[in-house]
Amino acid sequence: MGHFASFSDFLQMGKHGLYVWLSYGIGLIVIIYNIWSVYWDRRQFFRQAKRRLKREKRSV
Amino acid sequence: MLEVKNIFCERDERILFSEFSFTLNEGEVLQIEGQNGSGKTTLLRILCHLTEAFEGNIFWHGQNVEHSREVFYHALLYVGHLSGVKGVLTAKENLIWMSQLDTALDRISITGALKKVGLFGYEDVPCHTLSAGQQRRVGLARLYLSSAPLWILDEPFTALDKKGVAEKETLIAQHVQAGGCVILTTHHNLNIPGTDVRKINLDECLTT
Amino acid sequence: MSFFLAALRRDLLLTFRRRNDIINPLAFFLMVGVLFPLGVSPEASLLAQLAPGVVWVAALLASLLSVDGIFRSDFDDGSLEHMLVSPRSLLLLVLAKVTTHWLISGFCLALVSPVLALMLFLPNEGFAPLVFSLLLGTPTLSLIGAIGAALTVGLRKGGILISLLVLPLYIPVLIFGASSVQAGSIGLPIQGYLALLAAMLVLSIVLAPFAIVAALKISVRS
Amino acid sequence: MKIKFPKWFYQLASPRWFYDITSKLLPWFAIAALLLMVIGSVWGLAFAPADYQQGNSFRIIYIHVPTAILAQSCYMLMAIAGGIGLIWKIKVAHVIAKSCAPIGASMAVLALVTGAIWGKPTWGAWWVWDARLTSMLVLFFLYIGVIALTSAFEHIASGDKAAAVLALVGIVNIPIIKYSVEWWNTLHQGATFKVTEKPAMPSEMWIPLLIMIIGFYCFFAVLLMSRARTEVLRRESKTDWVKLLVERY
Repeated sequence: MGHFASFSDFLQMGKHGLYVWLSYGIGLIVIIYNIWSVYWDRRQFFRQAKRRLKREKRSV
Repeated sequence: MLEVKNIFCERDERILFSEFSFTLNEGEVLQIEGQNGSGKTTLLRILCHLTEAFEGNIFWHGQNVEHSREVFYHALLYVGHLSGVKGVLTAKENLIWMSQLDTALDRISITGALKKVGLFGYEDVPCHTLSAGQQRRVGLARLYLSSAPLWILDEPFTALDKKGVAEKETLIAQHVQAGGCVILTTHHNLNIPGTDVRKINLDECLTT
Repeated sequence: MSFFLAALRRDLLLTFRRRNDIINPLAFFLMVGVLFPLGVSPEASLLAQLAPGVVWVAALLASLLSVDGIFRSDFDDGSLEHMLVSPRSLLLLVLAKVTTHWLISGFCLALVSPVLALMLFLPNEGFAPLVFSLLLGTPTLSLIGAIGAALTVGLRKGGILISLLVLPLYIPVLIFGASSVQAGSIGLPIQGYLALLAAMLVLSIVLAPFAIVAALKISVRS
Repeated sequence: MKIKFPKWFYQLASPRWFYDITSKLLPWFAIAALLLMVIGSVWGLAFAPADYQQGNSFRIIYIHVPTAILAQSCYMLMAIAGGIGLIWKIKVAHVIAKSCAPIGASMAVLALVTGAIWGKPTWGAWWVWDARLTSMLVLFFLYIGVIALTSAFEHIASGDKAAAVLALVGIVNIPIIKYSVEWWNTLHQGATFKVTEKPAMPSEMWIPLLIMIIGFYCFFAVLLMSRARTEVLRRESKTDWVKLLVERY
């Protein structure tokens, strides 16, 4: 396991496990949030555009 | 003098003008008609370059206004919806400032102009004590002072009585006879002695 | 130049006709300053330590509070449209407006600041640096604030937004201004700080008017 | 006074062209981002040696530094794109500038939070008025201002231009803010730990860092392109090609 002797050592990170894993966890959350918001934004647009297109067709 | 070419303007998801063009020559009066919301004020603001939300070109004496704004603004008198009259200043102070801003305004005849719009005796009263109609007239006093050839007036007759309207009409007639031109919006039936008023109806414009 | 003076004369006339415009920032300045002894502690030694920062923060907020009004009334009554369709230079007009704002906020605040400094037990050596740093720093605040005012003048809820835009940009002025007073009050030389404040002033005089004019055009033409 | 640009520059100005080219670029950047970030973080977490002073808490550097760098260059890009949009009236430039702001703000938040977490074991406190952290905080405020201003305008084009002016004002100010904060910090703090200025990092430490930085840049490119693509669609929603896309969706 590279620098660490065992997996539990890896999780503990000396006595800094909390800080390191907290950082990476929050990093992961921010990354996922960014990806999700892009996806959501795009879906939102297509839904609204579709609805508008239908409305336009009906009115024509 | 003024040439408007292929104006396209869209607002609130609605196309107001598309391929809209006209030419205005010396001595002409152009009345813009249309229902509320048909874009009369927007058109006037486009002509003055007071909005950028349009495509197309405007030429003044063959020069694109976009590239020679200063020349154009020297030749322009614009009376908008809002009068630009400051309540805490007196009528005279207001007009003095306007003449400093607009080089085509004659500063010497300010008192005379105030007399002509019926504000004699009110020169040195702060404008917030005047009625809405009187404040409007302070702004319109500029018509008596301006030597600018192109006048663009947005609803100049609101809050004026019959006599006042007739006076403004004579003033416009004089201006046009001297080789100027006027673009205005109004619901009023214009009666300008010696001049045919050209009309553009924006409602019809849209359907064509 | 004569146009600049004419514009300046008009703006000064407008503010002198509405005296509240002059008194309000000053009153606000003093009140914010008074909140600190009440909120922190009336102890002289502690207040003396806080005084440079407190006076500077209060001055900054007072300047920010009045900056929203630079273009507001001219926008509301249509004067700004007239200014835009005028062949006159907008740069000069904007400079006149900023100068007026500085005269009623920064300049007056600098004159009043010794009163607040006295109440906060600022050491005697700190008074001159305080006044000088305010005189040199507040014009920069007015110039930067005017950018924010010009950007938000067309918006209905400009008030809070303007502080959001402008406050981060105020930070360098605050740092150097307050530090100069701190240094002065313990007898250190202050020329360096004042030179930095002056440099920021020069930079903002050169650049800010262009940004203000561009912002005004965007706001009016939207 | 207008400068002539090569053809690609004006092509870039066409929203449709932008949409098409980014759809080809996106997968490559996405794959690169995923690979680099996975390799970089595994290397950084498990294989890089611990710091002789800070121990394992030093591994936070592999997120903290890339996000901090990204937050700054994102602001630069936003201001430059805004400036291009203002001067040459290029729609796509404004779209890019607008899409930069939320990404940059989230990167600044991440840099701040990881900085604070790193601060706890290093300085013994969650927050220290360290020069870098403080100027990152100010950068975050600048982003907030730009986002708030853009959304305050009803008319999209005016919001774009206003935000561009603000971003340009900000870019002039950033070096001044940075300098003044650093200087203020030395005046008040005395000697603090300079976390990122260390005597020559060994290569096993900085290679994963480099990989992470490049990975984050690729990730940023992916986010930026996808955000900008949706924004392009939204703004071009009346054109035929977008209508066709919507119908097929």
